[in-house]
Parts: sequence; C-alpha cells; structure tokens
Amino acid sequence: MAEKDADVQKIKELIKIMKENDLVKIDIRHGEDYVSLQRAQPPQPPTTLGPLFASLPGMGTPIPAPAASGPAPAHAKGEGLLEVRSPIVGTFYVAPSPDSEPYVEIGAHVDPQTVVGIIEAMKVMNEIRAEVSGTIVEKAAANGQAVEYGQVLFRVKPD
Amino acid sequence: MAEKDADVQKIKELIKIMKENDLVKIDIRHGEDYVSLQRAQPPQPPTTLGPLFASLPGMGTPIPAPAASGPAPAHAKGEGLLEVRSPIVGTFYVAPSPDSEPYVEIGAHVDPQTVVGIIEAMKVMNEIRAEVSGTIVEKAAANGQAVEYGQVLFRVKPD
Amino acid sequence: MLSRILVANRGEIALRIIRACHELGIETVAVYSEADRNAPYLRLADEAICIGPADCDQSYLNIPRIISAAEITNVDAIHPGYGFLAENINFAEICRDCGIGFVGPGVEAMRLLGDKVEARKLARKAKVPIVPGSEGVLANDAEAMKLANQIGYPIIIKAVAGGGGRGMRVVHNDISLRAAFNAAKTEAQAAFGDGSVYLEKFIVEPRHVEVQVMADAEGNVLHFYERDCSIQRRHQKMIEESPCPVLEERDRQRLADAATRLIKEANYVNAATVEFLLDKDRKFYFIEVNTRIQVEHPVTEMVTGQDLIKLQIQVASGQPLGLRQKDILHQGVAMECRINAEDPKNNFAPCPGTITEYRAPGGPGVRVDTHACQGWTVDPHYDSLIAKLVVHQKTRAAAIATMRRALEEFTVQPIKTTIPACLEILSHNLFVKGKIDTGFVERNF
Amino acid sequence: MLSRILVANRGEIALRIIRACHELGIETVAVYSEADRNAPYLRLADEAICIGPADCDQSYLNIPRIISAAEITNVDAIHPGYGFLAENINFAEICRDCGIGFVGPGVEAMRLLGDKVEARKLARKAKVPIVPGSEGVLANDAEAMKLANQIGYPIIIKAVAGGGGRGMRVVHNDISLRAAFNAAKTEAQAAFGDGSVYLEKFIVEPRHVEVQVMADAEGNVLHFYERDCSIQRRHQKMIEESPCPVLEERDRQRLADAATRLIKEANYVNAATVEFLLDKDRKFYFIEVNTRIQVEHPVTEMVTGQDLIKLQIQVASGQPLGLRQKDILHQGVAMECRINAEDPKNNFAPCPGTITEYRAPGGPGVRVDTHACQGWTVDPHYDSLIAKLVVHQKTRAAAIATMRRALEEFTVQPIKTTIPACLEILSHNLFVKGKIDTGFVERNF
Repeated sequence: MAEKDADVQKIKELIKIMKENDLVKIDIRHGEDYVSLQRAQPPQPPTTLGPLFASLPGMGTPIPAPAASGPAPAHAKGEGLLEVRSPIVGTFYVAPSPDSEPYVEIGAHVDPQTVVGIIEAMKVMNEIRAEVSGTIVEKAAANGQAVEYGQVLFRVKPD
Repeated sequence: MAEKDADVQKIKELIKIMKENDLVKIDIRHGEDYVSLQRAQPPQPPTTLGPLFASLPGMGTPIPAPAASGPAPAHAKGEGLLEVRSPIVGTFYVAPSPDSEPYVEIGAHVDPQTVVGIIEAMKVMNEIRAEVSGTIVEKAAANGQAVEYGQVLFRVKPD
Repeated sequence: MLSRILVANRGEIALRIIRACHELGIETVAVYSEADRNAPYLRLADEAICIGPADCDQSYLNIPRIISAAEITNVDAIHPGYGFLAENINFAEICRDCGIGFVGPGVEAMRLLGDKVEARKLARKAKVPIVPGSEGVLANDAEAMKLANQIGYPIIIKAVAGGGGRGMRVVHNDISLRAAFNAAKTEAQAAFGDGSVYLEKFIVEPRHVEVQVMADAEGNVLHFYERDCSIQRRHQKMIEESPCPVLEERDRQRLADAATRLIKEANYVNAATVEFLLDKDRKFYFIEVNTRIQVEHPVTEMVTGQDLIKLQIQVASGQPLGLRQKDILHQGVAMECRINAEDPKNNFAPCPGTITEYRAPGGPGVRVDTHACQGWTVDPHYDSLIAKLVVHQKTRAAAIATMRRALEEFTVQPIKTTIPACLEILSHNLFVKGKIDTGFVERNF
Repeated sequence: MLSRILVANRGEIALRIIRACHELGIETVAVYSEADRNAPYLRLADEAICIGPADCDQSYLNIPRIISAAEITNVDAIHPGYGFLAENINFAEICRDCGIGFVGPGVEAMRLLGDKVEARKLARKAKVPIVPGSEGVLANDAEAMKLANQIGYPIIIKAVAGGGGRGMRVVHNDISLRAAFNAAKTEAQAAFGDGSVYLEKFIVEPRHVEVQVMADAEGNVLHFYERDCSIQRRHQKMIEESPCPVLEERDRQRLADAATRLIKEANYVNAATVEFLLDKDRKFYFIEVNTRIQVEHPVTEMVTGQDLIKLQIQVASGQPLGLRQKDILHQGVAMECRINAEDPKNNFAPCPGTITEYRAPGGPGVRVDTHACQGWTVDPHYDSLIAKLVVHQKTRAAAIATMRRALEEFTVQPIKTTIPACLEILSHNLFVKGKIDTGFVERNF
C-alpha cells in the first residue's frame, strides 16, 4: 500500500517534470516493476503514400484502375461525361431478350428512370436505370459481358 | 524507496543533461533496471530516407546520431566549429601518462600537427593529431573513454 | 482436384488460401471491396473482382454478389476462409443449390453442429464429456437445488434467451442458490422478456483447449492434436500454442479421441475445431465445434508439418486425406501472437491508419502470415488483425525466446498494435510457467 | 555460456547471429562501417560501434579495429560469420593471443584444413576419397601418360601456380596427352613464370555436394546431412537444396560418414562444411573444407530442425553438443534461393541502389533471412546478397511449388534482383527432374 502511494506521488512528480520539461515519454523499470508515461505527440502532418502502389509488378491479372468512390453516376475524369456504373456483380445484357431491340443506343436521351440494361445475377434479371439525365455517348460494356461492382456501363453527356 | 526517490533525482539530472546536450532520448539499463527518457523531437532537416528511420523503436542501445561522412575534421553543424574526430577505435587518453599534464586544454591553440591525445588500440598507443588549426573550445570525449571510429574528441574554433 | 476457386474473404486468410491454391496449381479468383482495391495480395490471384463498397453487408457478407461473382468467373468452388460467411448455413446451402463447391462441411453437418443443443446431444451420444447441467429450463428453485447438489457447486445459472452476462449468476452453495435463482429469473425477464433459466456446472478458471480435426468423404477422421488458446481478452484470443503445456500424453490422447469421435458421429467432412474447457483437474468438457478453418491454424501446421488449407481443398475435391493418424507427428512447440491494430494503452481500441514503416521479423523458426506491408492502410470497416506471428521451436522456453525476439524486431509504425501487449504477456512469470487460464489476461493486465 | 559476443560482420549474417544470441540471452555488440550506419538490424544489438568508413579494408576486414572494438566493449568472443575474416588464420590467432574467444575452429585445425595439400593428405589418412591425381609436380609427359592410364581418362592437367583456367587442359586419350602436357607447361610458364603442372582425374559434369558437420571440444562429431549446391554461376552458388535429389540412402550415409571421419581426424571443433564433387556414377571425391558457417546453412536448419548458429555458440562456450547422431533427423526437402541485387539481363552485374518498394513472402514453409527492408540501400562496397529465401516442404515437387510462389510474391523495387533468374531455373524441366550439375546454369541460361 505504502508502495502504491509512493507510486502516485512519484507519478505526479514525474508528470510535473514531463510537463515542465516538454517530455513526451518516460519509462522506468526495476526488475519486473515498470512505469511508463507518455504525453500526446504534437499533431503530425498527414503523410501521403506517394508512388508506393504506382509501381506494383504485374503478377496475376492487373486490377482495374481505381474507380471513383461508388457505383453511383460520377463525372468521368476530365471529359465532362457522366458514367452509368454497375451497382451489382453479374452478366450485363443490353436488351430484355436476345430478339429484342437494345434498351438504349448511342444518341438516345435518358433520364434517371430510364432502363438502360439488365444484369443477371443468380438467375435474377435486375433492371439497371440510368440514374442521370443526358445523351448516351458511349457503350462501355458489351452485351453478355461479366461486370463487377462499379464497372462503367455507359457514358452520358449531361444535358 | 530510497531507490525510487533516487530515480526522480536521477531523472532531473538526466533532463538537465538532455537539455544541455540537446538530446531527444535517453535509455539506461542496468541489468533489469531500465530508464528511458524522450523529449519532443525538434523539426528535422529532410534526409534522403524520408521518415523511414526517424521513428525506429528504442530497442537496444541507440545508435549515435549520424556523423558527417568521415572522421576527418569537419565543420560542426551550424556553429562554425571544427571537429577533431577519432580515426580509429580504442580508448582515449588526454595525456601521455596518468601523471602527466593533458596534451591540450580548453583555450589552447592547435595546428594540424599538434598532438591532442592518444588512443590505445590493441595495447598500442596512437598519437592523435588535431589535423586542423584553431582554438580548443570543447573537450567532447573524457579521459579513459572508449571511442568509436569518427567520434568527436574536440571542437575547435578556427583561426 | 478443383481447378478454380473463388476466395470469399479478405486480408491474411485470403492471401493464405491464394498461396495454397497457387502451390497446388489451382487458379484463384479474389473478390474485394472498394476499400481493398489496392491490396497487393489481389495481384497474386489469377483474377480479382470488385463486389461492392467497403461496408461488409454490401461486399464480403453479401451472398448474391459473391455467388454472382462465382458464376461469372466460372469457379468450381468457393473457399470462405474464417469469419464473414464461413459458418453461414444459408450461404453453404445456396452454394450447393447453385452447383458451386463449398470448401467446408456439408450443410447438414454444419446445421447439426451449429445448433448448441443438438451438438450437446451429439456429444452425449459420442460419449464426449459435456459441462454437466440441466437438460432444459428449470421449473423452480427446488429443481435447481436438487440438480446443483447432483453435479456439485459451483454452478452457474443462465438465461435461456441470454447473453452479455445478464440473467447470469454463479452460485457456490445451497444458502445462496434460491436468491440467485430468483434474481437471475427476474433479470432475464426484464432483459429478454423471458424468465427461463437453466444451470450448468461453473468451471473455475478453465483453460480453452481445442482439437484440430480433418475428415474426408470416405469417413476418415484424423486429429492434428490440440491448441491451448487460454490467452484471451474479452473472449478474443490473443496468443495460441500447441501442445497445451499442462496436458499429459494420456490426457492429450483422450482429448483428441473425444474430438474425433464427435466429428465421426456428425458425418462431418472437411476441417473442424472441437473446443473444450479444461478444468484445474485437467478434466475436459466439450463446448462447441467451429465448422471452418480457424485463425490460429498455423500453430497446428508448425507442429505437424501439415498444410491444413491444402488438405481442406483436397477433401473438398472429393479426394481422400491420404494420411493415417500415425503419419501426423507432433514435434516441438509452436506459438502464435495475433498482431492487431489496437492500442493496448487505450483499452485495445482499434487503431486504423496507414503503415508508413513496416519490418516483419524473419530467421529460423519464424512464420509471418500477413497481407500488410509498408503503405498498407488498416481500414476501420474490418477487423483489426494485421499479422499472425508464429514461431516453432524444440521447447516451450525456446519458443517464448524466439517469439520475444521476433516481437521486438517487428516494426509497425505509426499505428498502435498489440505487439507490446504480447511482449508483456510473454514476460509474465505465470505465462512462462504455463499457468494460464481464460481469465489470465483480465486478471493480470 | 558466453555472455557477450561481438559480431564481426554485416548484413543478413550479422542479423542472424544477433537473433541467435538474443534468443540465448547473450548480449551482442554489432560493428558497422559508416555505410551501414542506418541499418535497422544494428538496433537489435545491445551495442553498436562504428569501426571505419565503407571500404572493407578499413572496416570489416580491419583486424586492429575489430579487436580494439572487442576490447573496449568487453566481449567474451567474436563471431566472424562467413566471408570477411571468417577464415583468416591471422585473425583467429590474434583473437587467441588477446584472450578473446573465436566462434569457430582452433587455429591449428583451421591452418591444417586451409592448406589444400595438407587437407588432401588428411583425407587420405581418414580414408576419404579424393580426386585421383599426381602426388605433386609431373616430371615429364611420360610420367603424365603412365598416371593418366592408371586413373583413367578424362584427366585434367593444371598449373601448380595456376588459376583462372590458364595452364589448364582437359585430356581424353593418350593421343592428345603429349601435346596438351606441353601446351599447359608453356602456358603456365608464360602466365605464372612457373611451368610446373600436375594432373587429376577430370570429373565430368559433377554435382557439388557438401556435408554440414559440427564438432565439440569433447570430440563429438555430428553430421547434419548434405546439401546439393550444384546450381552455380561462375562458382557462385545460386540455389541450394537438401537432400541431394540423386543420392540413395546408403550413399548419403557413406558421404556423411566420410565427412565426419575427416573432421575427427583434424581434431576440429565447431561448424565445418566438407565439400565433395559427385560424379555421374554417384562416386564422391573430397575437395575442401570450409572452416566456418556457410551462407546456405538455413537449408540444413530447415530439414533438421536444428539451429546451427546456436550450436556454434554452445560449442564455442566449451559446452558439449548435447545431441546424438540419432537425434538429428532429416525431414522433407528444403531449398534456398539467394536473392542478389544483380541484373540477370545484364550478365548479373551488381545493381546497387535504394529499395523503395519491398514485400517479402511469408506463409507456411517459408523462411526469409534478410537485413533489407523498404528504404534499405544496397551499397556497392559489399556483396550483393540482399535476402535468402528458404522453403521447406514434404517433397521436392512441393518445395519447388512453394519456392515459385514465394519468388513470385517477393517484391524488391526498383533495383534488379536474381528473383527472375531463380524462377527460370526452377521452371527448367531438368532442374525439376533434379538432373543438374555445376555446369547446368552456364549451359542452359
């Protein structure tokens, strides 16, 4: 008990010493006894990864270039175009059946509710809506193509 | 108990030493006893390695801070002083024998040929010459101290 | 042999499975969330496919997306790893219905062992000791007292609907039983709207000891000895080792035989871990079966020289194990420390962030399983395990020495990790003596 | 046991020794040149002392500075590692004279085995087969022909003063012997000012097979089986493995016994490697003894589970080995690839520089011995070895598969390394079949 009180006293003193002297850490060990005090580090500037992952060797299949943060429509880089991205994983079809006309062609105007294709996942056909308004300027995925989450299906020029 | 009070005293002393010497960290271990003090790091000039080696955990005895590229006399950083460095590894003595006067004292003027001390290595006494001209302003190594290659022995104010 | 496997997991276990497949000449498809897009291990798979955003529910736990990924990449089977969907019966069923192999047990065995009441029945049938207790709900305090005297104090009263310690009472004698019974019932009623309680023998300061088992479709069931996982903090294992340092040879054999009997009784195929509590008299009691590979499987691999992931794939391919029990030797001592991105000085709070300095230990007797590297960002969406450090030596003392030096070498900056906590545990004289139980960490640190 | 050791080396072997000492509770003093000042492994030593500039002659090869460092740091002994001063008799003598222990053989044994003529005599005495040949200088072509017929063609004529292939002729029959004899003499005279030549049986496409031996001061000499180091390029080993894939059990035993007899005959203490050539009929011929630990010692550690560096220290401390031959089991197959900073596409030119991206492989069966890490600079002053990648598996095919996947994972950028060269060798169908000899790399790549 006396020892513990002494410890408190000691720690108070040590903290005082640390504060007065701008220490960030004190460790004391006597045999198996151990005291460690550490003060908050001053805020550090954010580090950037820089080129770390830029030069990964090409083992296996290359990973697609990083997409924007979500599958929601996004501005394609530097082109002023919007993207219609796949919200799920599956097989993309441009038409409701092999005999049908495609939902949309290049030049077609779409609004957010326009169905632009379907994606089959686990035997279920999921209608994909444009989610944006504008004119289809590019078909980025082929009929029958397997698409991953976030993959670009169409590019759209906004109104 | 006395031992623990002694710790506080010891730490105060160590902090004094740290401040006077611009140290950022002290680790002391006696068998199982261990004391570690660390001050907030002053801003560091950029090194080629970046932050890589700046935050190595304190395992074992810290390595001395990087010296200049060679043991030859060099300008100490930002002080306009020259350094007399050990060209070998051994035990440093300030005088030719225990009864003798030191080769040089603070305030003494040296030229490149002036013997400033001896280093014993493998029972051989090696005379150490100043290699620079100027006035001794600091004795950086104690009599009888083990010195490594490149270790600073004296600081000299150039003529 | 399976020729193409989808790895429905992330991090070190995904990498572990990709490595095993690579060595077996099996192609791999990795799935990843957007948060893991830059993970270097993805490059080691033959194909990698994004299945959703960082949120697990929309990616690693999303069954339709994973099944769909398996379908569009034409894999033979899915390896679920541990965690996520590994013990999800629904997922295993969907795999079966979609004609996709599942590297794990069949749906029936998984269902049987996943139900604690059924598993307990099965254990009784297989003559595997279970924690003695009431068969079901206690009618009243008189029944409780009768049973308590049959099995002997201390006992624990638990809420049937319970969890989190509520409706739970440890009782040491007849005098306090009635009050405890009523208190537990009242508490259970208040907490869960159901006052039903049952009782079990209370195992004082038990060790957690588990047996690794592997079974093939031909009914061969082999054990790979035990692991002692008593070093836990809030039921999270921190350090595991094999052998259990207090078990004598005959007891180890009895434990392993019990585990094997249970798995045989369940008509189980693939890897399983049978968990037991070991009391101070070295009597063991079955708790539950984990129907998947475990985080700590490398401990067993080190002492037996067997590759459990490869065996899982072999068995899932319909091949026999091709090993006899006597081929599986236990040599030396292995120990694993889980290196988590958690701050031991701040109540083990997760400590995500980017690793700017990383140096893993190496040299003799050291194995590191990790997906991390310099530049890796520990994402707050996922569990905080960044590496498993495993050592193998001739003796337990040597294993501890190797683990200590390896931990001291291990540099992960600037995020906080459990490295210093593991070092403290390894330095504790009770740990060094092997005198540990599941309460050791909470009592001593 | 020794209590404080100075490690007179750098890089991975310095780290290897520091690790072993650390696990044994022995303090270490690391020495370093200015070029290695920032090496992270120095932090793992208890003390680190700068001994000179980058140039080896003024640092790692500088005996006075190393001895002086040992004296001022009060160590009991010096571990020389391999290379640098490890086989320098003068250094070992000075250590002895200064009362500093030397983790290696005694001066007399080192001198005896360091002299090739003496070593050959010793081998004959120990009934260890040597390459048959003339006892000394050949007087004339008649003597050469007589001897050539005794030992059988092909034979090789070599200059006594020779080296680098000059004054050297391979002869396949009597017809060409005289001309070759005269040509060799003339060439030797011109090149070395000494026309003396001798002859030896020419071993066609030999394998390089070596036996690891360890001896204590009580006269116990144990072998740790063999390593096949036939994958060489210009006499530099690239890949080593154990066991030798073509040796049958009885031949392995005979080889190991021969090595053990030789080391016993030399009254040798500590680690030694006895090197042999193995011809196509699996007859072996002693070449020389390396009186130190070898780069490739981890291969032996993996298959035997023994720690050779710890045994070296134990023996140097005056302790007996504490092992019997039957305790040393050889299990499975181990293989090592040397990862050098060299450009395989540019004639293996050294490729120093800073490593900005580094990820070492891990997982089951993989050991990495390296001092390198992200941020490490490979210095042109020193040899180009940056890592030793060692794998251990049950079979040779599995070891090759594990090595391949580990090499494919191993990322060292932007400097060039031997990783792709090792991968090519491992993919060669003759390597896979184990049909290799010391000329394999030069013939096929």
